[in-house]
Formats: sequence, C-alpha cells, structure tokens
Amino acid sequence: MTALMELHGVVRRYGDRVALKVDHLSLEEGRIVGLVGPNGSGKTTLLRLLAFLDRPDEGTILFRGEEAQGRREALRREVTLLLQEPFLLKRSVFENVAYGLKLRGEKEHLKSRVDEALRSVGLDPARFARRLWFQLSGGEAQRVALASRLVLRPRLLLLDEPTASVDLHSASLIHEAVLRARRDWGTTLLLVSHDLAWLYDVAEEVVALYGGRVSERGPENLVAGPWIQSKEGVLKRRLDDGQILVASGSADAKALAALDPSSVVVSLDRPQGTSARNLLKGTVSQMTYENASGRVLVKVLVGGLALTARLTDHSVRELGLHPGLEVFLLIKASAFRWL
Amino acid sequence: MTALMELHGVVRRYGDRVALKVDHLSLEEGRIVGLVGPNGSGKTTLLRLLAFLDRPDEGTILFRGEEAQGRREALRREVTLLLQEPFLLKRSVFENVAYGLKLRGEKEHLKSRVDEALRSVGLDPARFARRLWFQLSGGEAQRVALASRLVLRPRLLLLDEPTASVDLHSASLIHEAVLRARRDWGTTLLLVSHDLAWLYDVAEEVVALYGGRVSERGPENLVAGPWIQSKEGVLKRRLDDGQILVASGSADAKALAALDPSSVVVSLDRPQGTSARNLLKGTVSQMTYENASGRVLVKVLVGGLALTARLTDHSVRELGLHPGLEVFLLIKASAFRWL
Amino acid sequence: NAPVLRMATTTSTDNTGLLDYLAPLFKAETGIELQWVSVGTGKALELGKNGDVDVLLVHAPAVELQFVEAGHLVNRRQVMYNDFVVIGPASDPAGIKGKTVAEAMKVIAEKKALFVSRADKSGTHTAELGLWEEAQVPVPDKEQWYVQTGQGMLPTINIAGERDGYTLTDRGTFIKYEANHDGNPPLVILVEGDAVLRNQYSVLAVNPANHSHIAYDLALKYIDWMVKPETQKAIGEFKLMNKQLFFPNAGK
Amino acid sequence: MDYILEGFSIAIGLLLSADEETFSAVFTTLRVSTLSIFTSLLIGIPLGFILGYHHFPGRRLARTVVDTLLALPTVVIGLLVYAFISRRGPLGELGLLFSLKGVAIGQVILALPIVIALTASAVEELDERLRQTLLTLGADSKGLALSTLWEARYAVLIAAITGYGRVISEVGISMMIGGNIKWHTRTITTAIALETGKGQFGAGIALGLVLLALAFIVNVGVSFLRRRATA
Amino acid sequence: MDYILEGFSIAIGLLLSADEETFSAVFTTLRVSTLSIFTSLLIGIPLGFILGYHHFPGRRLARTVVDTLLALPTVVIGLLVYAFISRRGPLGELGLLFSLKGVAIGQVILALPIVIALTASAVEELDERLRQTLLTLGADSKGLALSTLWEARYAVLIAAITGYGRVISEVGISMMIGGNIKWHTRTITTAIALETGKGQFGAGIALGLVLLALAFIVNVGVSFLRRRATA
Ligand SMILES: Nc1ncnc2c1ncn2[C@@H]1O[C@H](COP(=O)(O)OP(=O)(O)OP(=O)(O)O)[C@@H](O)[C@H]1O
Ligand SMILES: Nc1ncnc2c1ncn2[C@@H]1O[C@H](COP(=O)(O)OP(=O)(O)OP(=O)(O)O)[C@@H](O)[C@H]1O
Ligand SMILES: [Mg+2]
Ligand SMILES: [Mg+2]
Repeated sequence: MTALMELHGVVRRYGDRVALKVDHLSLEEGRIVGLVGPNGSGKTTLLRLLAFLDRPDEGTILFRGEEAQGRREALRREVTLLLQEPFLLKRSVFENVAYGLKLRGEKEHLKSRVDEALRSVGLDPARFARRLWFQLSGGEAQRVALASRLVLRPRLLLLDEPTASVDLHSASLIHEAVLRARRDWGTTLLLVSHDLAWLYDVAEEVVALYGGRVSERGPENLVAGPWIQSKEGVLKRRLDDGQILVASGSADAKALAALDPSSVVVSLDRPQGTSARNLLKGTVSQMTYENASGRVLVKVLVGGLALTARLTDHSVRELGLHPGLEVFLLIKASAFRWL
Repeated sequence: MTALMELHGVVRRYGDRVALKVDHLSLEEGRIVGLVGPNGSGKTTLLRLLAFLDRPDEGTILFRGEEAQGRREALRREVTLLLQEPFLLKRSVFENVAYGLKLRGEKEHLKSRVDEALRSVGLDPARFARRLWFQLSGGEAQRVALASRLVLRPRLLLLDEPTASVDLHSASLIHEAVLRARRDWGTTLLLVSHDLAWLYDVAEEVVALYGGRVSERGPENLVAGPWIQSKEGVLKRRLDDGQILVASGSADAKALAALDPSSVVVSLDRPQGTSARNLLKGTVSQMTYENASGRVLVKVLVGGLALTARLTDHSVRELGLHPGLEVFLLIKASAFRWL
Repeated sequence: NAPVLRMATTTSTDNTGLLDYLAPLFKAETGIELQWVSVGTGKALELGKNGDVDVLLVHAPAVELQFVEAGHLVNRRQVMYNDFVVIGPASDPAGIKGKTVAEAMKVIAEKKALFVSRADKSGTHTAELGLWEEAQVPVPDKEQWYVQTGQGMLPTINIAGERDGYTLTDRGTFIKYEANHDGNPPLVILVEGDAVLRNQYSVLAVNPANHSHIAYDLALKYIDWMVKPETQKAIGEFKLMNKQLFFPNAGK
Repeated sequence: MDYILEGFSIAIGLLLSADEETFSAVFTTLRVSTLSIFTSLLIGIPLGFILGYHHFPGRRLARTVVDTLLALPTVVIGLLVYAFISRRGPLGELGLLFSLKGVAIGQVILALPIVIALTASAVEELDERLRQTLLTLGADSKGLALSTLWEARYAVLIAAITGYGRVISEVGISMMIGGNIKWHTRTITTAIALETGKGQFGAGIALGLVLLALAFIVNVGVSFLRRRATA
Repeated sequence: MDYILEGFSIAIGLLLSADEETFSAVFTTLRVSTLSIFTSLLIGIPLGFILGYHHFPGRRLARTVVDTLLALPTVVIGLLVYAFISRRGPLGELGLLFSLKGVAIGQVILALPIVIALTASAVEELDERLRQTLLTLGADSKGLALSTLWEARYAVLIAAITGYGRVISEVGISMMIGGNIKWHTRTITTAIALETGKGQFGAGIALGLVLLALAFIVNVGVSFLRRRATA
C-alpha cells in the first residue's frame, strides 16, 4: 500500500504555543483511520493542514509522494474536510450540497447526485432540499454539511466530529456512508470523534494525539492532577470517593498522566498479594467493541474518574462482566506515562 | 415535589410546520432530567421555549405555578441555556465567563468565581482565562460556554448537547459539575444529548421527543423505511445483509417505526418455535448502564441497523453477553408503533 | 445638430434670466446654440484662458484688460452696463441715505455699522475695494463689523438682510432680490447714481492662436450679434418687475 | 417654514405638469448616476474584497488611505478631474469637460472609497468558517471571491446604496465638470444650486423633493430585490 | 496638471508658514465636524440598533426611508435648516443662522442617515446566536443593546468613519447656514469653494490637500484605536 499523504517534521504554532509537532505520519491509501485525543490536543489543527487550509510553520507535506506546496489549490479538489462546527452557505440545502459540484463544472445528473448524498445521511430530499440554511435543526445542519462533502467523491475525506450532534440512527447511516465511500470510490478516510464506540466500530486503525504529538500507542486513559508528591517518592492523586491513585516517576502537581488501556487489569474479587500498587474499586459503565483490535473496551467509573481497560472477549465472558457490575482495577504505578 | 416549570397545550410552529406540540409537561424542582429524540424532533425548540428565548404560538408556560408571560425578562435570570452551537462573545475567556455576573452586578469574588467555573469544566484558569475567543479548540470553546452558565448558579439549567465535542475526561467533569450544581444550589437540570451512555449515567429520568411530541415510553429504537407492503398484510423492511424486518399495522413506505427497547428479547441460540415474527442475527457492539432504571442497554448491530434492547443485569450475566458476541433478537411484529 | 457655442459668464447674467431671454433669439437668427456656464468672474476668465469655452461675458474691466494684454483673450467689446447700489436696512442706522458713496463708506467705517462684503474677487468685490480706496478707509479685513462671505451676490444680500447690514450690489441682482420678496424686501437702496458705481459688461473671445480647437468663428458671430443695434435694443427691453436691468452701450 | 410649504406645492406642480426642464434634469441625473454607480461597483467591489479579505503587507495603510478618501470634497474632485480633462490638461483632447461622461469620472472617484471601505468591512465581518467551508468545497480564488461576496450580499448592498446616495446628491462635481448647462448637463442638484443662488428657495426645496422621490423609488426597488433574495 | 503641482506647493507653503487664514479654517472645520459627528453617533447608533435589531411593524418602510435620506443633498438640508432658523423662521430667535451650531444641526441631519443605515446593517449581519447567548446570560434590553453594539464594534466604527468623511467634506450646509464668513464660519470646504470661484484652482487644490491631511491624521488615530481593540 502506498501513502496518500505523508507529513515530515511538521510543526504548527499559534503565536508562541506549539499546537502540533509531527515528526512523521503517513496515511495509507484506502484506509479508514480514526484520530482521537483530548480537547486541544491538535486534531483540528492537523486536519486543517491535511486539507490545505493552513500551512505548516515548518516541515513538508507530501501528497502521493510529491511535495504539496505550490499545487495546494489543485489538491484542495482531491481532499475535503468536514469542519468541526458545521457551517452552511446562506442558500438552500440543495444549493449547499450542489455547490462543490457546480464549482467543478460537474453539472450532469446534478439533482440525482445531490439527492443521493442527502439520502445517504438520512435526509429525505423531498422534505429538505428546498429548506433554507436556518430552517434546520443542529443535527440536520451537520448532516447537510456532511452530504455536501460526500457528494464530491474526494480522494481523501477528513471528518472532524461528524457525529457530534447527530442521532443514533444517523450515526449508523454515516457509518455506512463512510464504508460506501471507501468501497465505491476508493476514498481514504480520517475520522475524528470523541464518540469512541462509533469510531472504534468504523476505523481500521486509530491514531492518538496528545499535546500536539502523535502517540504510537493508540488511545490511552488520561488522568489529570492535582498530584501530590509523597515521601515514598511516588505521586498520589486523591479520587472523589477517597481512594488514592499512585503513579511513579516525577512530575509537577498539574501534570497529565497517560495510561494504556491494555495495562489495566480487571478483577471480580479483591485479589490478595498483588505487585500492582493500585487496587481500585469501581463500577462498569459501558462496554464497547473495538473493531481495530477485535477486543472489548470496558469503561469503569472509579471515584468520578472514567478508566478504560482493553480486554479480550474471552476474559470478558470468563469474568461475566456487564455494565453495572462492581469490579476491581489493578494498575502498576509504573504503567503511567507523563505527558 | 413541586413543578418548577409546567407546559400546557404548548405548540410551536415554523411557518406551517408544527415543530413542537406538548399537551402537558412538568419539570420537578431539583431533578436531573434527560431529553432524547432523533434530530429534528424538537428538543432545541423546547429548550428555547423553556429559556424564554422564543414564545409558544399556543399554550401557556408556568414558572413555579405562575404564568411566565409578562415577566420573561426577570425569569431569564433564573433560567439559563447552553446553546447547541456554542458561541462566545468577542472577548477573552475570562470576560465571557464573567459577563453574566457583571450583568447581575455580582462583582464580589468575581475572579475566584470565574476561576472556579473554569476549573469545574477542566480548564486551567492560568492557561485559559486570558485567551481570546478564537484561540480555543472546539471542545475548549464548548466548555467555556458551559462555564459561563455554571457560574450563574441558575434555578434551572438547560444544556443542549453539553458533551457534543468534549473529550471523555471533560465529559466526566461535566457529569460532576451537573451533580454539584444540583447538590450545592438546588439547580434543576434538563440535559439533551445524543451520547446516551453519558446521559443515562447522569439523568434520573429520561423523556423522549418524537416529531415534536413527548413520548411517555422513554427513548425507543427508530426504524426508517423504505417499508414494503406485503401480501400477508404486514410491512417489510429489507436490511443491508438481506435479513427482513416485519412489522404489523399499516403505514406508507417512508414511515418511521418506534420500538421500545424493553420489548426486544436477546437470545444466544436460534430459538425453535417462537411466536415472534422477527428473528434477527446481529452482533453486540456496546453495553451501557442505565442509571434511571438500573438496567443495561445492549446495542446490537443488525445488518446496518442499530437496535437497543433493555435487559436486567441478571439476564446479561446469565447470557454472558459482551461486545463482539453474535446474538439473536426476537421481536414481535406488533411491537412496532408507527410515528 | 446645431453648431454649439460655449460661453462662460458670471452668475448675474444667468440669475436675472437675461441669458434665457437672449439665447433663443440668437439661435433663431443664426442657428447657433449657445451653451453657458455661469460661475464667478475669476473662474470664468480662467476657463477662457484654458480654452474650455469659446467666449466670455463678464464684468471686471480691469482684470479683463490684463487677460487681453497677456494674449489669452481677444476682441473685447463693451455690451452693456448696469450700476452698483449701496443697500441697507430701511431704518438706515448709520444714516447714509442721500450721501455720496465715498462719504457713505466713511460713515459706515466710523460708526462700525455692519457691512457685508462678497470678498470673492468678483466684479462687485473689485468695485467695493475701489470704493474703500475712494473713501480713504483701509480695507477693514479683521473688523468685527466687516463680514466677508466669499459667496455670490444673492447669498451675500441675504446675509446682510438677516444681519441688518449694508452691502454693495449690482442693481440687477437687487431687483431680483426685490422680486423674491414680492417687492417688499428688508433691505432698500440707500446710495445710487454715483459715476463710480457703473458696472460695465463686456464680451471677449478666447484667443484662437492659443487654442486651435475653439469655435472662434462662432464666437465672433456672437460678439457681432451682441453689439448690433437690434440686440442692443432687446437688452434694453429686458425687464424684471417692470424695471430695466441692463443698459446697452455697445460702441460707446 | 413658508419655503418648505411652498416647496411642496411647487414640487407637486412640477411633477403634475410634467415640467420639461425638471424632467430633463431628472433624466440627466438618472443617466449619470446610474453610469457612475455601476462603474464604481464594478471597480470598487473587487478592490473592497481584496482589502477586506487578503492579508498583504501595507494593508492597514491601504485601509487608512481609503478611509481618508471618504473625506474627499466634491469640489476638490471636480478640480482634480478638471486639471486632467481641461483643454490644457493631458486628456483635453477627449472633450470630456462639460459632458456627462466627465461628471461620471468624478462621481466614480467620489463613490469608490465608499464602496471599497464598506465592502471591505462587510467581507471582514464574515465568519472565518465561511472561508474554510468554501476552500474545503474546492473553491478557487474566483469562486472564493464570488461566493464570499454573495454571502455578504446584504452588507455589499448597503455599500451600493450608500454610494448611490452620495453620487445622486453631490453637486460639486456636476457643477465643476458638467457646468450645469441647461438641457445638457443640468442635474437636479445643480438646478437646486442654481435656484438657491437666485434666491428661489421654494423652487430649490421643490427640486430637492423631486430628487428624494427619485431616490425613494430606487430604494423601494432595492428593498424589493432584497426581500426576494431572503425569501 | 499644473494646478495639481501648484496645489501641492501652495499646500506646503500654507502649512509651513502657518498661514493664519488657513489655520482659522482648519480649526473651524475641526470644531464643527467634531460636534456634528459626536451628536450624530449619539443619536444615530441607538436608532440604528433599533432599526437593525427589532422587528417592529413598518420596519421595512423605515429602512427604505433611511436609505432614501442618504440621497439628501446638502443644499437641500441647508435650505430646510435655513427655513427654520432664519429670522423669519420659527426658531429665528435662537440666532443659530451664521453660527457653527447652526451648521452642526445641518451636518447632523446629513450624517444621521449614514450612521443609522450602516449601524442597522452592522447589527443585522450579526450571528443570531449572539442574541440568544446574551439573553441566556441574562441580559436586559440595555445590556443587550450595549453588548450587541460592542460585538459589532468594527462595523459601527466604519459607520462613524463614513459619517465623519461625509461631514468634513460637505460644503452646501456650511455655505448656506454658516455663510462662509471669514474668521468666523469659514471652513476648509467653503474656502475651497471660494478659491475655486475666484479661479484660484491651485489654491483650491491646496486647501483640499490640507483637508485630506486632517482626515488622514484622524483616521490614523482611529486605526490605532482599532488595532488596540483587536489585540
Ligand atoms: N487560533 C488559535 N490561536 C491560538 N491558539 C489556538 C488557536 N486555535 C487553536 N488553538 C490552540 O491550539 C491547540 C490545538 O487546538 P485544536 O483545535 O487543534 O484542538 P483539537 O484537538 O481539535 O481539540 P477539540 O477536541 O477540542 O476540537 C489548543 O490548545 C487550542 O487552544
Ligand atoms: N428556523 C426554523 N425554520 C424552520 N424550521 C425549523 C427552524 N428551526 C428548526 N426547524 C425545524 O423544526 C424541527 C425541530 O427542530 P429542533 O432544532 O428543535 O430539533 P432538535 O430536536 O433540536 O434536533 P437536533 O438533534 O438535530 O438538534 C426540525 O424539523 C427542524 O428542521
Ligand atoms: Mg477540534
Ligand atoms: Mg437541537
């Protein structure tokens, strides 16, 4: 497989703050890639660079192996981005979706293509095509914005939170639309979402961003401070219910700790004699199938903190886990990574 | 418990279309109520009426038992709404959060109250307070908008998709903030979200809207057409993988069918001799704890359709359900309700 | 399409309606269409110098002669005159009625009675400056009682009327002013008839040597037409409120 | 006060009797102002777009210069244009003096700063997401400009209306360049100046009312167009 | 062309020699235009807000009327004000004729439609979410108006700049009401008209340049303020 886009040594700053610093990242042609990371981690910043809306302050971006600089206007016709905040032109829904096609001079079958795009996001053209931009609900507007990108059949489709205010049924339609785009037009997809259940279901591969840097480990749990330096040379974080989280290493009180879900062990009973420093009691709140790994992500609420563990379906079955169940989490103090 | 707000015979139209028609709805003081419904079902329309941003075309709204009409400006200080699309004033983050307090002349402890509000949505005042409105990521902006409502300590707090583009950690902070508002200030809350896992976790009670009408049955599965009228007098819907859904009653091809999750039965093996007309094979994709009922919502993907079943934790454990597992769903043709 | 002759003239000939009266007669006789712009005398001379018009009808003899001398204008012919009058409020606070112009000006200056001056280098203004000299009073530039408007004749009279001041005007404009007030104006003629008060109008052609494009032949035709007896008679017959405004004096 | 009442009755008389001189001035005014405003919009809207949209070095200075030119008096524009098109001027051969084309040149100079400044401000006020949306939909620079202006259409319309009001009401340029020649370059405003100079204040006000009636008709048309574009 | 060069050299001469007459006119211009524009903004911005924000019956007509008044010629305003404040007029007792206050009244009438129309359009262009946000934060009608105007501050500033350009460059009102009285009510523009009438075209252009220099200084100040408000 060849790389559709590649980033080398890319840095993007806002003022003095570095918002993104990617040494190397490549997007394989025809893949469906998920992008996760906490708020402010640089996801939108990255998508803007990939869509040629912004230029990196440093580094190069390759499109099909060739330097993109100098042919950005042409490349913008191959790549399209659904913005995080949907924005519609002050025209009818039909005109919004047809806009990109008209720009490209593709006026044949205009109506049928627009109708098809609207249908693919669950909007009935007969009811919606003639509505004006302000006559829509939030989720409807979001889907019109998506339809206006899908209709373009781009090489690369970048979706920034496509399901943010979309109902469940539409989310599954968008899921289908994504798969269809890849199947019918060979579109490569990069999807940002905080709806991990949806994302893990669609994406074949998930990349995570933390503080503007790509993490090779995939999505992780994040624990924010305040951390207290204890005498024993470890850092402690008091949870809302009085339990205490212990992490080794050194960091300041406001530091953010990352924890790989694979290194969280779930147990039904309080285990005796374990080497793990952390033994926390919590309640399973959600279990999600992760398409990329074939595993199950188990979200456990521990004293106001949501920690996710990645388990095989075998162990899930063995333990008889289900939402609402009380469990214990075992985590080594050394499993935390400081960001 | 007394009703903080009550709606009687309220109708709201956009042009000729009726967007909302509520015969009766009452919000008990001090409750945390969830509001769900598909896109365009009228949730935002309802919140706008409750926040006194719009007036109903018909019907009356009572606040603490008294007609609200005529004292809307005063009541707007008791009720506040987080808009679905966050919008910040063209000022610094600090000024955005302080705005409502300054309006009310509450200038004492201004800084500490603003800082507290920012912290409660996971934003470090030292890093964010002086930023300008455009120097924020989507999720950060959303949280600033939320902080500017939380700081007001309103009687009624209406949140329209507070977690739409917010990361998991912040979503749990918002969860805490909601509980704290109720505990410390007795705030009544009405929360709209498509993130059902989050909502079910927070809300004590969930109301559903379909096509502008309140459903007493709570949230339901929705199945869109095309429905085909068969000779046997039932309606059939072909799923992507070839399986067929059967519903009784009469409706046109584009009709929307609702299905109560409690009437979906999950089985591990293909049952022999059942009275249910539908026997569908699918895969469990997510399991969520429902705070309001103490039950588990099991989401099953069936040929591109996501159907949710509501089970007791007992049966979940008994069946050994886990995400990724293949299961059969049993649904009576008569369980569908036409909307 | 009739041949077009362009003329620059002062506002007094236009505002009184004289040109509206003469132009159709000229067209009927010669087939030439007269188009005129009415501006300040200084601007009219400048337009002539630049060759933007073909012919001039103005009333500032001294300046006209300078322009002729400099070779900008040729063929100066006297056409008609009217006269200047000193007007003021009927109550005549300074008591100048019946005096000679020189005495009147002197009294005005002594009593510091309000005097409104056009101060715009127009024919009237030039004449007023001459009167101060005659009265041996230095031009009272910064005196409180000396109001310099820098505007046309009618606006200046109006200002004098509003302020109960004296001013110098040509008779034609004054008659127009009287007419505007239905014959009952706040200001009346107090001094008139002095020889120094004569206001001479002349026609001049733009020098074709400087500007090849100008309609010199039409300009000559016009000048000839203006000075010929029939036209002169017509000018004499032009009346406003039954009063004669201009006195033909071609060739005199 | 009398003048005003007199003005109304004269105005009605002029319009009812279809007074030839008045109608000639109305027609001349319409011709020259239409020519001027369309030329100004044609030049000014693209320049305003560039000024409001692109971040080039010297942009702030350019904006300040345009804002300054809003204070250009019509007499001065008249003089400057005259300096060029007078017979002794570099463009004297074209015979633009005392012609409506000449007046239009001056009026374009008058309206341009208004159209540019207000278009630039309209474009600047637009949501940053618009630019991003247009680019992600594949707009090239032409599409970007056209669509941006279309999104800002109401504000650009106000620029046009303000420019038109300025052009139709100006007198300095029409007087200096047009020369107020009866039946040829006499516009409503130069006719008003003439009447006022003669002391015929009532007639001046009457012509002013005629001008406003004209502007009102134009604006009713614009407001109708605007309503259609919204619905 | 010569006039323009001549104009430049005269302008420099006037400024360097601190010519008394010129400076008197500059000072008078500044005094009256400042008074006029501030009064216009004080009245016009609230009216513009109401027109752009509230949906009252007759609003469309009101907008069309304001747009029409953009075409009000200064001579006509001069005549109307004259009719009121002349000695024979109802306000004759106040002695406003030939005073700067009288001129300011006329200039306020001139600038008001500009300020109102542009403020209304600025307010109209604002995001609907702004209104909703302000209301949900508990703004009363005063807070709503102030905050809305603050959000539209750049567009309102352009209204002010356009109005100021109009006021400082007008000549009809200053001439008619002020009377162009030397040392008293002579402004730069009436002085230009006078010089032009005298055929002193170079001097006219020179004074025009002085006026532009003045406007430039004002606009540099505004642009500086604007920059501070952004950063
Ligand atoms: N215009 C700007 N000026 C200054 N800082 C900015 C600007 N835009 C974004 N930032 C900052 O850059 C960082 C990265 O922002 P970005 O929008 O890429 O985050 P994100 O990962 O998309 O977050 P979210 O999940 O909230 O959308 C954030 O810390 C944000 O505050
Ligand atoms: N201004 C408007 N004019 C006309 N129709 C409107 C307008 N606003 C909303 N609607 C329609 O009214 C219905 C209800 O809209 P509303 O915004 O309340 O939905 P919602 O439940 O909030 O949806 P979402 O989940 O997408 O936010 C929708 O069908 C929508 O298209
Ligand atoms: Mg983002
Ligand atoms: Mg909504």
